[in-house]
Amino acid sequence: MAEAAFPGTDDYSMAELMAIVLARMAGGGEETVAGGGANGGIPLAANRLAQLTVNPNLWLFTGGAGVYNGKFDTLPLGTWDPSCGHGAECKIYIADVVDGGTKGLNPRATRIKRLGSSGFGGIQVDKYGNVNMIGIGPHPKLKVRGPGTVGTIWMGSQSHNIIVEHHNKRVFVDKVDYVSGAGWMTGGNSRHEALDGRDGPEYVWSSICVCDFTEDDHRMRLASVHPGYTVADVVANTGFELVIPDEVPTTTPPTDFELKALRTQVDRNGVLRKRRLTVG
Amino acid sequence: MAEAAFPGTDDYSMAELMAIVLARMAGGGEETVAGGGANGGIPLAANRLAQLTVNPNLWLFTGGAGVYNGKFDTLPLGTWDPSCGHGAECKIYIADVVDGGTKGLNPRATRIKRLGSSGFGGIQVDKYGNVNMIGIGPHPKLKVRGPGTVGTIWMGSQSHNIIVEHHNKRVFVDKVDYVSGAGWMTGGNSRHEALDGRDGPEYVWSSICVCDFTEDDHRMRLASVHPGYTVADVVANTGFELVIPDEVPTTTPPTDFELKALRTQVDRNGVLRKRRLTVG
Amino acid sequence: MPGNQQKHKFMTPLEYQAPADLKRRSKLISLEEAGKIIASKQIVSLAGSHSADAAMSLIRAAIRAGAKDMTLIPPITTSMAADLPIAAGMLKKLYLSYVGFEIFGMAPAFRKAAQEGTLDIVEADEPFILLGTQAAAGGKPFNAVQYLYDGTDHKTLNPELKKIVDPFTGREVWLIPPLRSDVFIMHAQACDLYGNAQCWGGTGQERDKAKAADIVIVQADEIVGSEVIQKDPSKTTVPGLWVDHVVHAPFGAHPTFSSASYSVDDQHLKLYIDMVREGRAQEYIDKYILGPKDHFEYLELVGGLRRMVDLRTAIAIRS
Amino acid sequence: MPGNQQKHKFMTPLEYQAPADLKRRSKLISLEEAGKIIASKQIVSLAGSHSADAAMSLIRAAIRAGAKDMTLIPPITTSMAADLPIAAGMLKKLYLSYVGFEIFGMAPAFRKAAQEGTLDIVEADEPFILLGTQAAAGGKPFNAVQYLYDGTDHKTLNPELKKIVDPFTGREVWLIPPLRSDVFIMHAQACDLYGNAQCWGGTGQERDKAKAADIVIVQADEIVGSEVIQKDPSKTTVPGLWVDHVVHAPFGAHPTFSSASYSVDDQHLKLYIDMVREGRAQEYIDKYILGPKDHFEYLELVGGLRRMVDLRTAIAIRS
Repeated sequence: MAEAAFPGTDDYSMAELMAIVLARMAGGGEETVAGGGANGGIPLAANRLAQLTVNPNLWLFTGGAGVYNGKFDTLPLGTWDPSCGHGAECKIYIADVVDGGTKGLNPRATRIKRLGSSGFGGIQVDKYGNVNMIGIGPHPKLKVRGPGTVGTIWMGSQSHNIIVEHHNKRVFVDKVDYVSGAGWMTGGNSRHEALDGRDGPEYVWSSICVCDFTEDDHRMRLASVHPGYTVADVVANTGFELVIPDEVPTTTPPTDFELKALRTQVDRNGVLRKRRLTVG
Repeated sequence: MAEAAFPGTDDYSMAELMAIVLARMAGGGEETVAGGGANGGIPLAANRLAQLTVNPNLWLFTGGAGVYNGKFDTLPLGTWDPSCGHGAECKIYIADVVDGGTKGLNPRATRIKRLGSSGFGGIQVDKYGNVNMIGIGPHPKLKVRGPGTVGTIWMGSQSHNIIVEHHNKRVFVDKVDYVSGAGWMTGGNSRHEALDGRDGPEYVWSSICVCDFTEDDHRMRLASVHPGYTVADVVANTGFELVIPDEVPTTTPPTDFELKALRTQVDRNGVLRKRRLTVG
Repeated sequence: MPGNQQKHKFMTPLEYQAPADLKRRSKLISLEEAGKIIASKQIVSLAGSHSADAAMSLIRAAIRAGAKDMTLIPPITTSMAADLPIAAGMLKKLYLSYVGFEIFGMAPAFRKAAQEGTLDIVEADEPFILLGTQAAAGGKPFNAVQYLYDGTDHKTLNPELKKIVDPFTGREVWLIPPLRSDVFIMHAQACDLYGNAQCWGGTGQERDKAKAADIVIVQADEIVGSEVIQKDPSKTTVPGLWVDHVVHAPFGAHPTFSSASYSVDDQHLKLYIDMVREGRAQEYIDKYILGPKDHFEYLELVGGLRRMVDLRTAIAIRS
Repeated sequence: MPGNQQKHKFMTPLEYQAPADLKRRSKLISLEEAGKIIASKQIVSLAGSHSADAAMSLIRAAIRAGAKDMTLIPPITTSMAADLPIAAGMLKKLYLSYVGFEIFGMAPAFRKAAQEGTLDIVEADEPFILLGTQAAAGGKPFNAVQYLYDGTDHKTLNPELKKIVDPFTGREVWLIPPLRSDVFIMHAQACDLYGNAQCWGGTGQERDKAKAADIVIVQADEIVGSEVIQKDPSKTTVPGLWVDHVVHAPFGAHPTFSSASYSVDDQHLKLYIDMVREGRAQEYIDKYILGPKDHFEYLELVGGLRRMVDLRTAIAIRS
């Protein structure tokens, strides 16, 4: 298991790169709601960064702490850390979260709140973006017991992205043992048919690359490779056949502006800088 | 329509008498929850009076204002008056009220919160204590349109009493045109069978008397007549055949202690003293 | 890089995406604009409790904007907020739980319309309205209750109730359908420019009603700075995220109470009730709703600053 | 009159009914008593969020009182509040939504018990726990959701889900059964003697969990006077009316966070995780749970006043 620190430079960590790349998705000023994972804080940092630099109309959702728009400048332990509450504007209750999840985004609604770069991870992700938080092996005496599925089921009601901090063949599998969060299901129209026309995930964000999904089959496709890695690295560490376009760009690396904003306004204690993600 | 002021004396009004007689039901120190009507404030005054004199463990429920244990000493306009909130200890939301109503009192529950002298009135009440807030005449183009039924349906989940401020044959009818609050239904075991063994109303409190219900048939029975009125007055103003026991006592009139407590601690502005209830 | 059109947004650094103005967008609109939005919808939902915290200025604005033939999902209990729209012909259909003026008497326009059959009334009730709203708030197919309706005539009078067999217990239970709305209009004591709204009293129906609506409009007695809101996030009744428009309407709940802020104007309520009872509803509407050119002219007409200060003070010196 | 035994209570004037002592009854009991009450029940329910606001002192008391073979209805997410009871053999069955220690790692006792098949796990999830609790809170037969489970394996792994045809639309929908509990134990930052409990953070699961329980026990960091509670009734998370017992447990959420009060004790969490991973769970329980004779001895053992003050200060000086 090799560390995914940026080869040849200590300029930024891969966790910082992931946060910055995610933040770029929330630009545009459109009113939107975006949160972050319970664990680790990369999407949380990303959305706070986006709010401060490109989208003041983003509502930062930290469900585990139960608030919107906490004004932290040092990174909380996760969305559940009560310090997310500093300067918050409103309580958000789990009942509200569940109502939002069971309702989901109605494509026909007049008022659509686009979800920013929130995401779900999992112990397995497959080629159609299905996520497994349940476990591996025959149920119920699983060989590997996952932590439970919490709200991964909300992947079925809205187009949530997938965030994977450790890119390897144990996580990226051809078919998940169990589906706890529905991606594009079995590809093609399967998801639209089962889930009332709701779209599946748009992107998969990993420690070494970004993937999207093909338009018709909805199979996972390589979109860019992070600096320091190659297409071959991605292929070698992915347990299924990724769709590889003819040209795969290198992910635009973090700029000085981005790193400065992240380190002085969002993650002053350098949590992400010290974090080591893995590949393989 | 004669005024029901106490004949021969201005010592107290019939509204004060009703509040005091109701308050007596909440003595004993048992933890209990009790509220009051949206309209008029007699049960509201009664329960605040009981809380201050005989039961400090009574939780005063003012649902329309959304609080428990407001500390008012002048009578609010009703349970909906925001001034019920002075000194309150907790918000109570309609969702909580509805959950309490749909759940009701489970006779097998280990923790039973007895309801104090809360009550529902209606535009009609019949001999089994069924209440009508819907209207009179054929539906939907009713001859007399009632205000709507709000929470009278909770009479079906708990043993709520009935409070009638104007005693006459238009209100006390043999059979209500519509049931919006279930009393003893059609008498006998009908209620226990339809509503999972839950008891019906225990008392009916009117401007001139108190009634209870017979043990087997659950027909309305005269329990006491307020000072200044006779059994004949009650019979003459009731539109069905009341069960009349051999001996009907006169309601114990308010004492100096009770009137002083009511007027100095609950109703300092004399709302109930000025109120005129009617009979006939 | 800046001139480079990227296929994927994540390839473009933040500095090239920053908007010209990083200012957060205000949701403030005029009362007149709000009235037009409401009037363009079919189903309107309201909060408040009896004669308290009703979104009266938005209702008046909707009537001025020509709102007609709408359906009202009221709060559990209300008075003028349902009666005035009925008097003004704004409503075609009402989900009824309770419409009355409590100690001030029956609701005159409601009663007349009901008895003359000019209003389509759904014989609803407290759990029907609340649980139906909750179902819609969560996009749920229905909400279920046990036994309760068995004892009443609602089961025959309200055709929207359905009975099914509970697959867990085999018993019959009642289903209440979702009650969504096109627009939820609410009164708040304070609100910031981004829609974070504080209600200082009330029965807590606001969150579910907001979630069950396509559009939410808040009328606020006061527009406050973000620093007031951030003092205590638990006091924000409805998150700004769910709010589409904010209207500044000082004393906007008049003539009803505004919790912990100003008292009910009982004189004006009585005047309204008397006029409608006497068949002078149109005269009331012409004078108080259509007459004033804006909200402040309305406030002048009903007593101006002197009366408003009296109503505020009445909260403090009640005795 | 006083000696006169009346048939009806309403005949006896108030002065003859007044209790000898008009003092309001306190609900305060000792932590040990609370532990025995919990241990005497079958189904226990918890609130909190991840490693925050867990009723740890009540859990320790229940383990000390010999709690065995219980069923846990956890909050949507939790860590040590589920893992420690599993390590101590307190649980037979778990409704699983999420049990893990976030950045500190997987839950070791949970994982071991699950993989060895010594714990009965219901494959639940966020809406299942929350909507099931809501159903029980209102005595409703079930709660319904549309389509969601169609896309996942919960529909086959969780036998408590049922499918029916929605009579309003004719579509298939999923039903979640009510999730009641015998006892709900919760952590609060402040509580008065009558059970009015303030949670200064959290995800708002407390009200529904309290309504869905037969008995509610609050552990409070601080017991406060009524005047603190009455300052702002909207800050009372659970009305005292619903609370049966109050326990005073300063730093009672240790080693988890207490919102806006003290920080998570990450060192202690790591120590726990390491010991359980190394197969030394019983040693941990002997030393930290069964060893101390009361709550204050536990606090001494984990660092005493010096450590507690550090954890409080950490909330303020986080950087």
